[in-house]
Amino acid sequence: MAQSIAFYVLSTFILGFAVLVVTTRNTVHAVLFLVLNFLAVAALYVLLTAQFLAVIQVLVYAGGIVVLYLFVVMLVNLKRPPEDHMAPQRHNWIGFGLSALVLVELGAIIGYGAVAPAGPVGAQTSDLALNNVERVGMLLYTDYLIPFEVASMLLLVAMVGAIILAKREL
Amino acid sequence: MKPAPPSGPTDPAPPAGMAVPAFVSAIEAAIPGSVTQVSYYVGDWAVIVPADKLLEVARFLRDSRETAFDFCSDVTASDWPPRPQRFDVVYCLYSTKHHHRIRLKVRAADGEAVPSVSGIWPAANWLEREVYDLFGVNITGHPDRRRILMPEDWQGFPQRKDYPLEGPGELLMENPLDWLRLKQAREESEIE
Amino acid sequence: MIDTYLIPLVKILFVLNATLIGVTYMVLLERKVIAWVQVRLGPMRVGPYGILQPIADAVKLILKEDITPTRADKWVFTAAPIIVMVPALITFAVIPFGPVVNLFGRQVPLYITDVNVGLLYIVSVASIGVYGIILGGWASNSKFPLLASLRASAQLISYEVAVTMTLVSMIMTAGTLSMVKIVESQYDQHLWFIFVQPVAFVLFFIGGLAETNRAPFDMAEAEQELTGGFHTEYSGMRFALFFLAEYANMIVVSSVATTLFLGGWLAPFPNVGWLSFLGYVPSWMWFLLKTFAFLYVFLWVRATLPRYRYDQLMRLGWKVLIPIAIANVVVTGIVKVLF
Amino acid sequence: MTTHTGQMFDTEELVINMGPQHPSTHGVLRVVLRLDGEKVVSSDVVIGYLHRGIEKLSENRNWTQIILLTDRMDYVAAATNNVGYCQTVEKLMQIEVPRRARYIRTAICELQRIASHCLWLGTHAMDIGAMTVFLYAFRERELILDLFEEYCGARLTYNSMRIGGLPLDIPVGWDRKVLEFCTIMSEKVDEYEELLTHNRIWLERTRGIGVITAEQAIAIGLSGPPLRGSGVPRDIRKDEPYAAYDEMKFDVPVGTSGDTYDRYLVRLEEFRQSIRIIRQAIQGLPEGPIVGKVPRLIKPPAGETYHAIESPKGEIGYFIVSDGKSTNPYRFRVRPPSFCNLQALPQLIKGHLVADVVALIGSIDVVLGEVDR
Amino acid sequence: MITPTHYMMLSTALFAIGVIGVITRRNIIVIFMSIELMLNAVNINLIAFSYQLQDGIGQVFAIFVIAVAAAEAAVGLGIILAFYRNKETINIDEMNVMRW
Repeated sequence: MAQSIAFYVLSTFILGFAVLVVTTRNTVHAVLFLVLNFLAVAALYVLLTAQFLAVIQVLVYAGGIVVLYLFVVMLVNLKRPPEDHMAPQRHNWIGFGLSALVLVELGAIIGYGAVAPAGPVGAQTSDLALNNVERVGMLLYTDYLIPFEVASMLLLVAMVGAIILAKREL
Repeated sequence: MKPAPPSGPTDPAPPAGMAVPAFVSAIEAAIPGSVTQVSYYVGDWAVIVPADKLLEVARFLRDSRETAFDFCSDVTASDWPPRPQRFDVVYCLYSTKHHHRIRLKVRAADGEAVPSVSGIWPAANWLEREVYDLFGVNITGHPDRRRILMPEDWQGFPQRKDYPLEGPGELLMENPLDWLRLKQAREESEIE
Repeated sequence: MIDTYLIPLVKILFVLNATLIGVTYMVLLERKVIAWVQVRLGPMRVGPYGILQPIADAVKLILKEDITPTRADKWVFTAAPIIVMVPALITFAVIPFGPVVNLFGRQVPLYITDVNVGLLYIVSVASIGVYGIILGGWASNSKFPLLASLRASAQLISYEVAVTMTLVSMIMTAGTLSMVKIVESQYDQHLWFIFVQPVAFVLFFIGGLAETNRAPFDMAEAEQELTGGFHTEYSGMRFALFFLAEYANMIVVSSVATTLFLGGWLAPFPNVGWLSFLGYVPSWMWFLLKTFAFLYVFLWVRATLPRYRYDQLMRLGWKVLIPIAIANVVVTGIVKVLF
Repeated sequence: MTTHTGQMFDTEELVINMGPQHPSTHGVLRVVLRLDGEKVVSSDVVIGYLHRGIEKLSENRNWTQIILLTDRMDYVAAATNNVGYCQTVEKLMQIEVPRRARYIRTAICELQRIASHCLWLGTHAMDIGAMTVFLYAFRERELILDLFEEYCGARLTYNSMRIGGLPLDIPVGWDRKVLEFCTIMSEKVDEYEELLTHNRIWLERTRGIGVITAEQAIAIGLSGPPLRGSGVPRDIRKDEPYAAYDEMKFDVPVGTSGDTYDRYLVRLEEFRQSIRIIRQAIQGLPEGPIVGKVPRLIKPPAGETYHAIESPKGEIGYFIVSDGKSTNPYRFRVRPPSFCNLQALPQLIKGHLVADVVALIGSIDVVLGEVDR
Repeated sequence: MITPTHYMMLSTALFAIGVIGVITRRNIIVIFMSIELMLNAVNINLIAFSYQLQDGIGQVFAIFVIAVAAAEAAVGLGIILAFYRNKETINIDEMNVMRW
């Protein structure tokens, strides 16, 4: 019961803030809504007993990546908002078409869920919930060591790339 | 009764038998016709120089070994209204090498060009701005001739002797029509 | 019912109030300590020895006109101080003030909660506080606050890396992320971790000074340079929130340092037989004493040192602290593997 | 593809207006900074917010009344201004000042120098963030103000000189108190040095900041400690001795590199030299009158002169023209040291960061009352 | 009772909002943020299934997604900044330098 309430409240927040991110004209406000959205998602992760992921979501996403966005928004001091530009070649109907497609998919999910309901969810006191950090860490450093190293290389490359892009002269 | 305003400064000549120091005599020797008058009073040597020779004399005073006036202490002016060349622009110079001082003096009429010495002594930059600001001496060739102490849009030059201190003169400054007339006159007199 | 809802609620209320009162008295303490350093008396008028000064300050700040600049972004301008204050307060949820004690015949832990990602939780919540500062400076629509908020955010982001790196070495030493277990691990090792990880302690202290925007790293609010920095345009209660958040952050950093390095609620050299007489001092008392000592150092540093310049601070962070922190992690790992 | 030379991209410059209301512009100085990031690209110094027309006012006061106007220029070193003015008029009138008066003037000038440097040290350290030094320095300045209060009854604007000598002899026991103060002060100078001189942060904040070479310093007209910090041993007390400085033994401290740190060191050494001079002046205080032969009506003969003395900020010069007829000076001009030193500010701060701007304003030690007059 | 279907619906809806944002907005920063929304939708799915199956692999993948998002943000924003310095705009329609 409590879980259901939490889920619906959080889902409302997530979707609501996501809509605001996409629709707000003021970019700084959009960034703020994105932060709130991520915080709500983090709360959803806690609900799914993925505490480590929740904390990482806040630390990396909300505290790191979005700060970058905010920086860029503040550095990019626009004289006229980009939405004022005329762009005859834009086809907004593609967007609506695609979202219609997504709606169809949504219907399919609902239909499938109704036909074949998912099985019972694992207990909250399971090992994955209690020793979340250890379990995830174990997987990360044993079975997924190579992807992990590749990801770290990716981050390194991104860091070098970002520095080179942003620096004025080398 | 107020005494009548004097018509000019007393620039007493050095007393007879007083040896003129080398840094004064060298000017006339190096640049003939550059010294109108040499004066000595209570221990200060002063030299009156025509405005067109000012830069030449200044450069000589700075560069010559025996004068070496590398430090421009002060640039100021005094106003003697009845005189046709009403302004005395005074340059107080000092030598950090020989520790001697000299005053250069240039006479200028209202609007008459006085070349800027800020190219020779950068220290003169603000000092000349102040002379322009408060006296309205037409300093030419200055890199940045703006008002310095008074507001940018100030009318008139407060250190002049005929600048009104109180009474109707100040009201005159407040009357918009007079203000416009003054502004017009100032723009016309702006000779660069 | 009592165990699940009432006791946590009471604890939350207690910690929240204690924190807020502590924060206001922190301001008084700072004024007093700095005054003593500078051979003067500090606030003396309100109450005996000025002890009612925080109340007078609070009343004054609440009653003051709350000005919002016309060109400011009103929503963000209002939200910024709240964004700064809330993370500072919710961090206290995982800080252990003492072990499980017997209170009125009931086993009550002296902490609000113990989560298995406690330390990471603190770091991540602290990283949210940056928003308040950036947005506060941006929303004021004024040049000095904007410069200050850019300074502050660059500073916070770079020092977060160093601090997190030192925390990694602490996690390796303790073998857990839970704040309670970290203290218990120090109990088992008979040693505060400051003796195990002195380098990490120094790094954490410097990083903590920088993260809380305290002297000598207070260039984000340097009134001599930027006329007060990011809260230049703030007044009244909103200014008070910024102000209190800074002190709350100081308390957070001090408590975290106490927990990690100074053994939390433990007496010096815990679990050593002949030192057991130290156990007569209640555990929370030890915790408060150590936190207070740490806070005192904060104030002392502020009274003593001049301010760093912004670029020097960044250089210190990126070129000195982060390499040392990483080296510390590597050395800790090697030692862990070998012994 | 276009080739970019130098900077790849251009960003907008930020123009910020530091002052006239800013905590560390020491009054009403306004500096308009054009910044690239936090680096100063160019700057414009705007002054005049405290312009009271002291030069013009003086032309309508009699010679004695002007003394108290000079107090209002450099209000942290009022006695030095008084001395400079009185000496200029004495030079114009050829008045001999008695030896005792000259000794007391020397002592007062040096006390004033310590007071002014205390204020400078406090505010300069405060600008760089060392707030404790500020209160320490003000504590010692307070002692000097007490001494001045005992001497002339005022704490800030002393009006403590008269043309031809002094208005008052020193009070009984004052000389002993001054010597006691010297003992206290020499300890306190060591205390300041302990707090700052070898402090790493202080060194990083001041070394290599605002370097000005000896040639540039002379050309831009710096005087006083900023000039000596660049290594030019120019001190009017030594070069053109006035009052009793020719009878005093003291050294002129000079710097080597001409940066903020050297200017700081020069001033700290001047504390010690000033204490030395005060000790000599008070211990060797001769007996005798304190006023020379001054006519009842002060009316110098027609003529003009320029006379400069070494104020704590630099060369304070008075150019006075008397027409010999009225009881007012015809023209009264002050060469304010702060004004001329401030002129170097744009040159000093170019290429430095905003944080250095306040350090540099502090290091040239301006008093806006004097800059604007 | 909340089943994975609920989470999938939430994630689909979030993804759809992200897609709409990418397609309709011209401000490239908002477009980037919409992409972040889409990545989050994916993560929600991963975590939901990880919870359902009581298997940590979903969380491991989510961590990789976050790492990729961080890399993407760093490089992408660097590009935006460089572009803005050259062109003084962040309008996606004007970003056509490579299109002749």
